[in-house]
Amino acid sequence: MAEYLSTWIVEAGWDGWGWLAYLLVALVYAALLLNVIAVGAVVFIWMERKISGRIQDRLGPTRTGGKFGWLQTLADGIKLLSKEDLMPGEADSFLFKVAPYVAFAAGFSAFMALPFSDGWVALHLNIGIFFLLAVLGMEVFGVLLAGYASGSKWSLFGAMRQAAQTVSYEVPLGMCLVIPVMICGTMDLVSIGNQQSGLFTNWLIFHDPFTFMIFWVYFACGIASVNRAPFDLAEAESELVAGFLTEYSGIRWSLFFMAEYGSMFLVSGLAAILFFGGWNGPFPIFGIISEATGWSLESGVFATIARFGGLINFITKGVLGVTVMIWIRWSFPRLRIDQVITMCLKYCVPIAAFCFIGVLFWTGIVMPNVNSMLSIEAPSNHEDYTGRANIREGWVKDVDYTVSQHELSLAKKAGPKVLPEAEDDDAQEGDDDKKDGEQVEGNPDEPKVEVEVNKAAFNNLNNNASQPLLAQQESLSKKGAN
Amino acid sequence: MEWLTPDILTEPVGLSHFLAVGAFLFVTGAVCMATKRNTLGILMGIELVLNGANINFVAFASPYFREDNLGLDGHLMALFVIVLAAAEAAVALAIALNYYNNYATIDVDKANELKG
Amino acid sequence: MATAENSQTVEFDVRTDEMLVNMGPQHPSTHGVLRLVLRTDGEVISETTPHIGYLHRCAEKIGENLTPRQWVPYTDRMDYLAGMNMNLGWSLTVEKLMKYDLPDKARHTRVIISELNRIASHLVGMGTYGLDLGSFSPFLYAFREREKILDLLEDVCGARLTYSYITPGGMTADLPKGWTKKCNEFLDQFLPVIADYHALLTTNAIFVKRTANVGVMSAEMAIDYGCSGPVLRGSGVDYDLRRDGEERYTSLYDGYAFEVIVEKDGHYPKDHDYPNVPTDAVLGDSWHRFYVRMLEVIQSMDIIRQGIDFYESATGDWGTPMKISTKLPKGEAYLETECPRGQMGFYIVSDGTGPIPFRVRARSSCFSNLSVAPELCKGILIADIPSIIGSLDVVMGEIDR
Amino acid sequence: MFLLAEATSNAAVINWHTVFFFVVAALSCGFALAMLFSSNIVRMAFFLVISLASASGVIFLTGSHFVGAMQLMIYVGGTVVLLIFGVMLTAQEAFITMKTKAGDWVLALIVGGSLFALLTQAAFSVEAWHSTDYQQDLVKEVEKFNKDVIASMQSDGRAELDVEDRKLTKEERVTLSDLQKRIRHGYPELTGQIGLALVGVRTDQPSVEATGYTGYLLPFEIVSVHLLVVLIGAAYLARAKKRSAE
Repeated sequence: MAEYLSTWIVEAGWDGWGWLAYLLVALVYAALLLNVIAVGAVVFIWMERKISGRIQDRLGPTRTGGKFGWLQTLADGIKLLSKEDLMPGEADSFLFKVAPYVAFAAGFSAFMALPFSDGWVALHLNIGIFFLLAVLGMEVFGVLLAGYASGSKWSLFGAMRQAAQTVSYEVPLGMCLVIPVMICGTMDLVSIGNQQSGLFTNWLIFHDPFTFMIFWVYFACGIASVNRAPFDLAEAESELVAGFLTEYSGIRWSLFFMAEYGSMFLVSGLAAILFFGGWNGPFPIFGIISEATGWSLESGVFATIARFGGLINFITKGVLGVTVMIWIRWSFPRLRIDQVITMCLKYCVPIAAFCFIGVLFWTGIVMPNVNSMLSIEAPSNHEDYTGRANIREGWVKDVDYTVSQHELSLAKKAGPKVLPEAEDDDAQEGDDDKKDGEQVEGNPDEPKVEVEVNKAAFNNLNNNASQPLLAQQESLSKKGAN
Repeated sequence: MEWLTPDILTEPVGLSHFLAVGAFLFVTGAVCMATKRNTLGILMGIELVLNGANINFVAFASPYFREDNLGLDGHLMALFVIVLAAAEAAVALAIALNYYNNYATIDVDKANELKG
Repeated sequence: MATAENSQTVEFDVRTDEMLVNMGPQHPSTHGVLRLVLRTDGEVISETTPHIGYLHRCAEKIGENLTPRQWVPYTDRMDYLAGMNMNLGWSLTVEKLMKYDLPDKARHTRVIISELNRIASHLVGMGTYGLDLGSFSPFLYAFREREKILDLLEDVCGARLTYSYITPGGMTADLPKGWTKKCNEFLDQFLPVIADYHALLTTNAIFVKRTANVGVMSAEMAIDYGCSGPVLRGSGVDYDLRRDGEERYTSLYDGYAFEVIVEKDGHYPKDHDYPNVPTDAVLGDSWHRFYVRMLEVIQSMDIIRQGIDFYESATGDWGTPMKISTKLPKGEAYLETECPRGQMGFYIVSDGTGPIPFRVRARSSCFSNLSVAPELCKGILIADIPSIIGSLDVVMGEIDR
Repeated sequence: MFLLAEATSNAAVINWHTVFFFVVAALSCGFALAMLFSSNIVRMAFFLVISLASASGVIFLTGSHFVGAMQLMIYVGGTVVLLIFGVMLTAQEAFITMKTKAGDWVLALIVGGSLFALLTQAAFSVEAWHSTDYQQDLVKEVEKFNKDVIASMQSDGRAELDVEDRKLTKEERVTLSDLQKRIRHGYPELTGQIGLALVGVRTDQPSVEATGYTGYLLPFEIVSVHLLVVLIGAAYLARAKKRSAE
């Protein structure tokens, strides 16, 4: 998109303004992601109120915005905006003001590396899961600063609890995340998701009994790390009034909540990618259609539709996870701080370690899994589908896939059928590229455009950057070949 | 239109820029260590110093800047530095804690006797 | 785990400052306006001092300026969760002074109504206890059922909280027609709901973790501090005024079959129907206090069923409420009754000169129960404070009067 | 619209790598300075966190994602603990600020400033380090590769086969995958290589096959043991002590 825009801008004669395109695209990306948190939080808060209402034998919001109170959260938000922004006299004013933004920014930046569908990720990192874990742990800063800066003893208690809890739970959480990484042989979330395509038996939770076990540990640790009941000790309202939130009001308070609901979705989304196949549905509908019709799943309109379907899959799974969290919150009492830490160190860590070794042996001695007992071979919407995820070196897999793609395009280009068409190059350029399934924009003759595109790839703005670049190179080399 | 695209933003940055950042962090850390009287402040200075050194390692390891880069060695060295910094921080904090227990302060200037 | 034993062995831990923390009077889990001054070292509490008096309304002094009949509404406002029981205690005391004997029908009405109110009160105790421990839903489940009881009580006297129904000499009115049927219907549908409460709280693993072995109070200690009611019985002391009280009070329960809810040899009466005592619960801890209340709800339901049978076959009228101007005989009377929160005593002295008593005093059960708190809240974590205070189930209106 | 005439003549394009470098570098250095001049220990820790996080951004820009994430995780995450200690040990008013003498400041700043000047001078003294041709080189490499492959395909008739039949030679495959990775990730993926090097296999130097050459296995083991020792030692130092009554 950035390439397209910048090319367009340059073609329109606005030379020197090419950077504007990148800025616009960056803004669009940021707005999209911000919306995931903001709209997500609005929806989740409404959902929480509705679900808790139903759990507690009452209706929940019913008035604002029609029968189901759709707009209740929005109304709450407006109310919060109009609240007086209070700050205690004892507070450290700078840290008090900055703390909500720190918490929010940490929760927000984690979404950068979270893929929403195959390849639909703002920042495609090959260490995505590691990055997520690191950023997720930073949310505690906001809480800690809020607690300290409030100048209230209850806030300080809440902050210290939160710090102890988060620091402890990073250990089992990290161990839980290592297991899918070990099975898939990569830390790239997109790749982990794609390796689980096919039938639902291919999902990692059904990989072996240990992954099944570790999912529950992961989910418990996830709840603890995002500070939800029964681990919501930092804001335990019956003990600490409201913990680190005691002195906050208005929009700053709601920022903390947006961060909390954002991380809830993050944790359940991560669970969906790591254990429930991510954007792959239980049945590879798009894979079957693709096999039947021959429509490409790599690029083109059908691929976009398939990815959109994947997006819906993924969001459904994430929302389900959030729903379970809400359900748990309204059913259980709260643990005590020592019990929370005990659970982490005495139960979660050993279980995670045990499962780690278990998975290692299970895959090492190639025990059967559900998938291998099935006689059907599910069609996949990915060419690198091998029937089951297994311990393997990620980059080997990656190489095979990318190379095969490139070979195809090169062979097409070098093939006798293609050559005559390429001779009347400039006029046919567009059609030619569409045949290849690559979207090439702009005039490849202009060297500056090409450099710009390269920079896009270089800056890693998005993972698709390579495709236009390749296309550019192909067009160039075509000329060279002629 | 020159003002839209100043040279400083169109030229790719080189190794020197990264080294300068590393040097800045290093010096800031060192000054921090020298001026702070607070045990924890000194510890933070050390973190900055190590961080500056790390940036140097990683910059030298990057193929963006040099053909004959450090490669894996630079990365691994940086990793070891990070790990050792974590270990060092743990021990230093334990010492600070003990010190605080004994002197009821974390002002290093007050530590003028060896007896615990 | 920083229980009492641990915190004593760790004598030279990190040198941290002790903090004085005010818990209350505006705090979500101090049940009104109790103020606890906590001296804490980190999360561990070294000293707890309850401060009371934020709800003091001079009820006793007012009683010395009103006739006993006029003072009945003031008793409602003492333990506002169990107004009927308070009315009953005061009425019986005045009747004792006046040596007035109730007709049979009034006796059974009083039993039914006060036991019904006991259930309502325990439901609040249970629900808010869940709330104290961070579980919100049981609270609303409890209030849903309590609303039904309040509907029944409203049918009887027109009020939902401050009833003033039982008065010296009888009641303000007889039970309305068809009320007993409605009451029975309520009891029938209420019984299965209790299983939900057990599932949500009593047997919930987290709940047990939070309450078992927390705030353990030995039988001796409970007796020494003058605890009463479920708090006393939760420590294993077999004492219930409905059985062991003064004759004027126990005679209300003549002919009723009920067992005192107290643990004997590791078992509660009829506990085979209900969840077993978890292994880590110790007699006298928060869990037992809570469990006694839960069993008392069922016991009260039994008593109500019996009472309805008695009521329907009883003859006579529903008593003659004392007139406002009735002159009190010279003398004094003190009577304790078993209220939901313990033994509530009323004391009345009359110099025989008119309808207004010379002295009125009330012995509050919650006051004694709360007096244990500083002892129990030593060396525990902050999170245990709601657990202990909640299990004592104090009502500040009664303590401050 | 009057800009149009000029615009066509100007072919310079903003280099985003440079822009982001300056942003994160400014953040990192600025907050490091803020930390230096702040006297409240908790604020110092906060500034340090932001400085370290931005420094991890600098590391990301050198292409070493793994080290960058590691920095975020361990350095920044570890600073939480520093922060907690800061709060814990400075709960008393008297310790929140500790003033440094003006003389100390002057001395430290002079020495520090000259050290910085020296280091920067050294860094910028090498002409070849000023800027990089990495992008242009990459583009040229890709061009050359495509040209070569298509030429050789046409010469030995490989293109006449079915396009589904993949026929790159082994050398070409290796070169291609390397190029593609550099385009996609801006840098060869090193995470796996780092992991392998830590367990003793150097995939980047397959030629070294000397006996006893195990990559970084030994340092890795030493660091592990070191961490264990530190764990025990720190727990020992900070443990609750039972002393006789003083």
